[in-house]
Amino acid sequence: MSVSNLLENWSQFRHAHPVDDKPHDPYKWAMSIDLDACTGCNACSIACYAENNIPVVGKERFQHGQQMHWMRIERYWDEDGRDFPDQGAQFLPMMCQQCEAAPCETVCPVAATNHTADGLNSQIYNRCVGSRYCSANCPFKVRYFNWYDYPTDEAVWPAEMRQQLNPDVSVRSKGVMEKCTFCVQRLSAAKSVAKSEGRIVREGEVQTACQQSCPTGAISFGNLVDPESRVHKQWQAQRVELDKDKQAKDEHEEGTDLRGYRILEELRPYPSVMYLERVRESAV
Amino acid sequence: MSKRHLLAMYANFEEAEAVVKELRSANISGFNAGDDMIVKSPIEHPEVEEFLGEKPVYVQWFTLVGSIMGGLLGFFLISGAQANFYTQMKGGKPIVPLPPNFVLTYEMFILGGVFITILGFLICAGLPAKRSSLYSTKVSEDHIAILVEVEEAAVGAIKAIFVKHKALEIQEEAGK
Amino acid sequence: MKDIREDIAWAKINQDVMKSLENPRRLYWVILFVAICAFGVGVACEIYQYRTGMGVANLNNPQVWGLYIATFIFWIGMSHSGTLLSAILHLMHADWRKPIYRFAEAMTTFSLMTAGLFVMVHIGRLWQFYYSLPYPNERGIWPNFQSPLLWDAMAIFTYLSSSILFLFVGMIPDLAIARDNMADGWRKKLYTLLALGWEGTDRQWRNFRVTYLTIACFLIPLAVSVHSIVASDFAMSQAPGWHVTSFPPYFVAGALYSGCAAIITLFIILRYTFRFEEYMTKSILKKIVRLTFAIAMIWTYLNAVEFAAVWYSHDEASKAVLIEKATGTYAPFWWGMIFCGSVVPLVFAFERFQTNIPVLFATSLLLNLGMWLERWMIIAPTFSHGIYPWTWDHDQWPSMVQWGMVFGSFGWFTLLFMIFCKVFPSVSMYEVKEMVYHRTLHLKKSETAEQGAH
Amino acid sequence: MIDSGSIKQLAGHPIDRRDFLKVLGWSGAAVALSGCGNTSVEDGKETVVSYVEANDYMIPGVGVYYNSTCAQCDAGCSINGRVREGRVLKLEGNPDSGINKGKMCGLGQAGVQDHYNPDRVREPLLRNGAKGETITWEKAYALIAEKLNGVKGEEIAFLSGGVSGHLKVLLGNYLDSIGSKNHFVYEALSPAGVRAANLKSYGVALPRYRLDKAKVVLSFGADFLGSWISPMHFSQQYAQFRKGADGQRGVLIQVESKMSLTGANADRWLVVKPGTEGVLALGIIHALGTASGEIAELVKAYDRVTVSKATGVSVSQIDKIAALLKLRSPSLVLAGSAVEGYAHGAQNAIAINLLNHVLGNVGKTIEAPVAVPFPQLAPSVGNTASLKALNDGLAAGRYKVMFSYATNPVFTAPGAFKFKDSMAKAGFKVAFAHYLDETALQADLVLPLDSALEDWGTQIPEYLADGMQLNIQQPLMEKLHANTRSMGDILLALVKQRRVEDYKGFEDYYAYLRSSLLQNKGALGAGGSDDDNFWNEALTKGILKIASSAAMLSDRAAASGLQLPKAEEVDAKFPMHFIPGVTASMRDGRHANQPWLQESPDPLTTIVWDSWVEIHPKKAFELGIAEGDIVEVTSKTGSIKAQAYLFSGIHPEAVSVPLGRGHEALGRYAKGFGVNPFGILDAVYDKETGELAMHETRVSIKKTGARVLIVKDEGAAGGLQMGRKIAVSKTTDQVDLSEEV
Repeated sequence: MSVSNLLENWSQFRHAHPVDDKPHDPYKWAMSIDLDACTGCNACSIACYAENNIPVVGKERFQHGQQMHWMRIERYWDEDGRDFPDQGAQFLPMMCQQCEAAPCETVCPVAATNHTADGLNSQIYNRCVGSRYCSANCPFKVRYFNWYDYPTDEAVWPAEMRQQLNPDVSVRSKGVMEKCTFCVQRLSAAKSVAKSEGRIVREGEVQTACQQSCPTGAISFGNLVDPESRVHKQWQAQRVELDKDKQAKDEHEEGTDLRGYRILEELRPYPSVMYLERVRESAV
Repeated sequence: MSKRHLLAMYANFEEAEAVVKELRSANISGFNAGDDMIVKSPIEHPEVEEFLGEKPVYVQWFTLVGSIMGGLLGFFLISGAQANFYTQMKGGKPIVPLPPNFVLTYEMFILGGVFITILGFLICAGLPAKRSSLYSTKVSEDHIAILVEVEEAAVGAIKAIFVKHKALEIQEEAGK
Repeated sequence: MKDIREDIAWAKINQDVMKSLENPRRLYWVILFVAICAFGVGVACEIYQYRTGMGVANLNNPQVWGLYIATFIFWIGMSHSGTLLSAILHLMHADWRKPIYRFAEAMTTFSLMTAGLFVMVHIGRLWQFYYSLPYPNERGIWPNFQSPLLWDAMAIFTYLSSSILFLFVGMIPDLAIARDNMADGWRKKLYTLLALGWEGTDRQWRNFRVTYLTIACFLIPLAVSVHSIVASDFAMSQAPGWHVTSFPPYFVAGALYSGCAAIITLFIILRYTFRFEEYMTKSILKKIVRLTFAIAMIWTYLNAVEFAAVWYSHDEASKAVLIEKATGTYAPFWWGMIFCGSVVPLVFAFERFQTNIPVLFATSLLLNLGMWLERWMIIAPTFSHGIYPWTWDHDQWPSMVQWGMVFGSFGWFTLLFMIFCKVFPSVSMYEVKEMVYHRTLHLKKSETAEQGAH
Repeated sequence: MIDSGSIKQLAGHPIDRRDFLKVLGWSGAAVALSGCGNTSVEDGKETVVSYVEANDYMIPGVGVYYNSTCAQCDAGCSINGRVREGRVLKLEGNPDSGINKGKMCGLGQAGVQDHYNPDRVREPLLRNGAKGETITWEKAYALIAEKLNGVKGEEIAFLSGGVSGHLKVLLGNYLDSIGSKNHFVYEALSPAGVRAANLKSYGVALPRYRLDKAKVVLSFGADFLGSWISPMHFSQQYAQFRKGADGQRGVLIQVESKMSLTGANADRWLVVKPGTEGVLALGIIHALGTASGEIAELVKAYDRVTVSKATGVSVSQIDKIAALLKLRSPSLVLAGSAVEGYAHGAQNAIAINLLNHVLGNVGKTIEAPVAVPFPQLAPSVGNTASLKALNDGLAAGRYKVMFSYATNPVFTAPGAFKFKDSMAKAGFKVAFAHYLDETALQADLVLPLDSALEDWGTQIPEYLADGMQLNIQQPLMEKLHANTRSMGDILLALVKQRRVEDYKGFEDYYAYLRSSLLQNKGALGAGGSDDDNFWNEALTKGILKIASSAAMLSDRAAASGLQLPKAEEVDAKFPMHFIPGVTASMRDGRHANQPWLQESPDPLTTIVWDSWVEIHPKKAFELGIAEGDIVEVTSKTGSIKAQAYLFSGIHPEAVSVPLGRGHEALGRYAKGFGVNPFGILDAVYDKETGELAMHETRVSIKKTGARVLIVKDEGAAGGLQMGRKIAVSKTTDQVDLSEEV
C-alpha cells in the first residue's frame, strides 16, 4: 500500500542526487572532452547520425532550425576584435550533458525523462507527449524535437537507406523529444555481458560512437566511479567533482594550471561532461 | 386527521409579514406556525428570517469537512503515487518532494471544499425537489406566497386571516 | 446620468431579460456567423498540423513554444475577471455587479475552455494527451507531479469546475423564472431540469445565500493561485527573462487587466445586441472603467518592477534578454505592448471618455491586444535569446498555421459565449430585483427620515 | 620455384611463366616468388559468401564485424563494418591498420550511404537519343567489343581516378590487350605539385611526415587535419604532437591565405598574400641565419622587411617564428596543396622544403617512405596534367573510344577546358559508374558498378603511413542490386574478349584475386601456411602487412635554379584571387550525394546544403556586401552566383568558394544544391610540372542585389560566446600537460 510504503521508507524518498556521498553504484557514466585535441572535424557528429538513426532533415527544415544533430560542433572565435583570427578558431562538441540535477527532468509533465540508476538522463519516447517543456528548460538546448514524421518520409529515409538503420535504436516518430543518450544501447549491451559474467563493465569495454570515431581521441568516456577508468582519473587529475558547482580551479583568482571545467556549472545542473580547456602557445 | 395545504399570494412584503405575524399570534389548534409555514419569495429577503425565527444552516460543516478531506486526499494520493513510482526519480530532487505536493494539496483543498459545499447545499436545500402541489409562477415574478399545512379543522380560520389581509389569490389543496 | 430605475416593475425585468432568449438584434447573428467561420479556420489548421507534424507551425529548437503557449496564458488571464467581479464584489456587497456578473462568469468559463484547447494543439502527440492525467493504471505509472505543467492542469481543472458550479448555482433562481415563463418546448424541459425544482422557499434561499458566499470565498484564492501557477511555469525554470520572483503577482495583475478589458468589450456588445440598455447602464460601465484603470496602473507598476529587478540584478543573461526585447527583432511588439498596456488606458482617466461607448470599445480592444502581446513577449524573446548563444535564433516567425489557430480560438470563444447568452439569461433577474428592492427600501428610509426632520 | 607443369595443367594450355606472372600482376616483383603450395582451379569456383543466408557464424540480433578497405578517398583507411542480419549498418575503423588505427572520418563513415544510396545506377544503360535504355550485360560487352573492333590502340583513351592493386593490373593488361597506352589517371585534388617538388627536395614524391616526432609544425597551406593526403593518420599524429613526448606541447603554425580546418587549430594562423608562401619560407631561412653556401646566397635577397612587405606577415612575427624554430627541434615544415596551386607552385613548395633542410629535419621528421615491392600493384596516382592531355586529345578528335572510371571530369574539369564539348568529340564513350553523374550522362554506355561494400579488391595507398601494407577489400554484404557488377569482373570479362586463354581459368574477379594472392603468399608474409588459412586470415585482418625496404632520401637541398616571381601587378578587371576551398567532407564532390555529408556543417562556416563565398569583412564592407547577399564571382572563364559569408579567416584580396557542390546530376541529395567553382577556373598551369594551377584564377565580385537567409548551424550570435563561459582556453604558460592523464 502506497501510504504505508511512504511512511516506512520516508528518509529514502527524501534522498536527492547528486549531493549524496556515493550517488551511483556501481555505474556512473561520464565523459571528458579535451578541447585542445578536438579539431572540429565532425567525425563524431556523423558517427552519431550513423549509430543513432538520426534523420537528415534537409535544407529547408535545417533553415527553419529543425536539424536533429544530437552532437553538434560549435565553432567560436576569439572576441578581441582582431582583423584575422590569428589564434585559430575554437571548437566545442556539444551534446546532452546528462546532468545529475537535470533541469529538463523536473518539468516533464508525464515523467518521460528521468534519472537512471547509472546516472543517465533517460528519455522514454513512448511516454513523451511532446510538451517540449524539457527543451524550454534545458540551458544547453541539446534536446531535439521530432517536428515531422521522419520514419515515413521518403525524402529522409528512402527504402534503400532504411536498411542502414540500427536495429538497436528505436526510430523516433513525430511529436517526441530526443537527445544524446551516451549510446545507451551499447551501454546496456556491455552491462548485460558483464552481468552474465558476474562483474562490472571494464574500462575500454564500451565506447560511445563519437568517442570511437574521434581521430584525436579527444573524447574519453567511462564509468566515473571505477577508479581504473580514464574518465575517473581525468576528473580526479583536474579536481573536478560531480556534486560541486564550484571546482578547485575556480577557487583561485589568478587561476591554476587545471584545465577541467563544466559548462554553465553556476546553474547547478551538475553536468556529467567535463571539458578540458583549449590551449594556445604563448611563445608565438 | 388529515392535513391540507393552503397557499396565499401577496403583492408586497409588508402584508405578507403582517399575515405571518397574525398567524403566529392567533394560535390555531392543528397549525404550528413554526413548522407548518413556508414563505416563497422571488428574491432573498433577510427579513424573512427575522419574522420566521432563526433556522440553522449546516452548509458550512460540509465545506469544512470537504476541504479538509480534499487536502489530505490530495497530499497522500500524490505522495503515495510518487513513492510507488520509483522510475520517476528526478536528478537533484527527492522522490517525494514536498513543495510541489503542497501546491497540489492546496488545489485539492479548494476542489474538495467547493464540490462538497455544493453537495451540502443540495442536501440542505432539499434539491433537486419534487415541485410542491401548490405553486404560482407569480412567485418567480414579484409576489410573495405563504404556504401553510393545516388540519382540516383549522382551514377556515387560516383562510379568514388570509382574506382579511386581502390575499390576491388563495389556492387550496383539494380535500380527500 | 441615468441608472436602473427604482420604480421598474419586477415583471418587466423578467420580460426584458426573457426577451434576450428570444429575439436579439441582427448583429447577434452576424457575430455568430463570423465566429463560426473563424473557428472553422482554426480547426482546419489543427487538422493540418495534426496530420503533418508540429513542424508546420514553424517552431524549432530553441523556439519550441511559440504562440500556442502565449495565447494559452492570454485566455487563462482573461478568465480571471469573471471571478473578480463576481466573487470579490459580491463579498463587498457592491450591488452594481449584479446586472453584469453573469456574463462575466460565463466569460471566465469559456475562456478557460479555450485555454484548455491550446494545451491540446500545443503538444506534439495529441493522441497521447491522457498520459498527463493522474489516472490509476495497472502499470503504476503516474504523471510527474513536480512539473508546473501538471500543477497547471490541476489548477485549471479546479478553477474550471468551480466556476461552472458557481455560475450554475447563481443561476438556479433565474432558471426557475425561465421555467415559469417559458412556453412548452425543449427549452422549458431544459430549464425545468436545471432549476432543480427551485421554488424560492425560505429554506432554499437561506442555504442558497450561505453556499453562494462560501464558493465566492473559495474562488478568490483559487483564481490567484491559478495564475500564479501559470506564472511558475516560467518562474520555476532557469531561462533568462522567466526566472523572475515578481512573476506570479505580475501575471495575476495582467490577468485581471485583460479580463476587465474583455468585460468592457463584451458589456458593450451585449448591451447592444440584447437591448440591455435598461440594465447594463452607463453608470455601471463607468465603475468598471475606473476599476480597469486602477488595475492597468497596477500592471504598469509591476511591469516596471520586473524590468527594474532584472536591470538591477547581475544576471547578464536576463539583462541581455531585456535589451533584446527593447531593441531586437521583437522590439516593435514589445513597445506595442507598453503602449497598449500602459499608455492607452490613460484614456480612462478622462471623465468624458468613461461613458463614451465607441471610445471605450476601441480602447478595450487595444488593451486586450496589448495583453496578448505581453504574453507573446514573455515567450518569444527568451527562447530566441536564451542562455546558450550558439542556439540564438532571431529569425523564427510563427507560421500561418499558428496565426490561424490563434484566430480560430477567438472564434471558438465567441461562439460559446454567444450561444450561452442566447440560451441562458445573461442578466441575473432575481439579483436585479434585489438591487431595486434594496434601493427602494433605502429611499423609503430617507423619506421617513426627512419627514421626521420637519 | 613455381611448377610450370602444374600451371600448364591448370591454365589448360602451355603459356610461359612471364605471361602468367603478368596476368596475375607479379611480374617484376621485387621479391622472389615462392613456388611452394599448389593452387587449384577449384578455388576459382568459390562463390562470394552470402550474408543473407544465415550461416552458423551469424547470430540474429548480434552484430558481426568484417574488415575491409574504405573507398571514399585514396588514403586507404581500413574499415571494420558492423553487419547485422546481413545488412551493413555502420563503418568503424580497423584498429590493426597502421593508417587509421581504428578511427574513421565523417567522409569514410558516410560510405554506407554510398552503398545504400537510392540514386545508384542499377542496370547497364545504352544511350538512345536523349535518354538511356536498359540493356543486358552480354549486350553491353558485345557492344564494347564491336565498337573496339578495328579501332587502333592509340584511338582509345581510358580515363580513371587513382588505381592500385589488382584492379590496376587487370586494367593495365586490358589496355595492353587492346593495344592502348592512353591510360589517363586523373585526380582533381591530388598533391601533384608537391610530389614534383618533393622529388627535387627529398628524392621521393611523398616522404613520411612525422608530426608526432616534431616539436614545431610550420605548415604552409597543408590541411593535414581536413583533406590532405591521409587526414586520419595525421590527426592521430597531431594528437600525440599536441600532448608532446615530455609534456611539452607541440606548436602548430599555419601559413595560408584562406583558413583551413588545420589553420583553425593552429596556435598561430598567419594570413599571407596568395602565392607568397615560398617567399615567406625563404624569409624565415634568412631570419634563421643558419644557412650557408648556396642557400645563404639564395636567401640573401629575402630580408625580413622585403619579405614582410611581400607577404603581409609582420617582421616581428617572422622573428618569433625563426626564434621558435631555433629553440625547438626537431620541427617539421609542410608544403601543402594551397602552395602548389600557382604558376610557380612547384617552386613555392621547393622553397618551403628548403626550410626542412636548413632546420635539419630531413631524416628526423621527414622520413623515407617504404618502397612498394610490387611495381604492378603500386598505386598509379592521379594528377591534372593527364586530364589536360586527354582534353587536348579529345578536342583534337584523336580518340574514337573513351572509357571513364572512378572520376567525373565533366564536373571537376576547369571551365576553361570545355571538357563536355571535347568529350562529345569521342565516338563512343563508356562510363563505369555508381551514379549517373555529369560524366556518365555524357556517355553512350553506362555500366553500373558494385558499391565499395559489395566489391572485392586489393589496394595499396600512395601514402604508406606505417610500413608496406596491402589492403584487402571484401564484400560486407550481399549485393543490393542484382545487375551491378564489380569493376574487376567487368575488366576480367573485357580482357577475356581479347585473351580468353590466359584468363579462362578465372571464373570471376574473386577467383582471380584469390589465386593471385595465394600464388605469392610467401612474399605476403605467410610462407608455408595452408592456402585457406592464409586466405581466411587475410580476409579477417583486412590487411596484409609486408616487410619492405625503405626508399632513399636525398639530404641534398635543391636550392639551385629556385626562383620565385616578383609580386605581379593587379589586373584591374579581375582584382581578386580566387581560392577553391577544399572541405574535408566534400572534397571534389564525388560524394555529394551522401546526405550525412550534405547536412554535416562545414567546420568553419557551419553552412550546410549549399555553397558560399567567403569574403573578408573589411572587403565586404568596402563592397557594401552583407552576409547572405548573393554575389556574382566572375573570372575570365565564367561566373557563379552564391551567398556571401563574411569570414575573417581569409586574405582581404581573396575570395573562396568550396568545391564539391553545384551538381547538375549525381542524385537527389546533390543535384541543385550550391554552385560548382570548377566551372570558373582558368586554364593556368604550373610552369614546371604542367599541373593545373588552381589558385591562379583571378575574379571580380559583384553584388546582385538578391539576399537569402544562410542555412547554417551557428545562431544569431555568430561565433561569439557573449561573455558566457562556454568554450574556454588557456595559454601554454598556464598549463602543465605532463601532469595530465
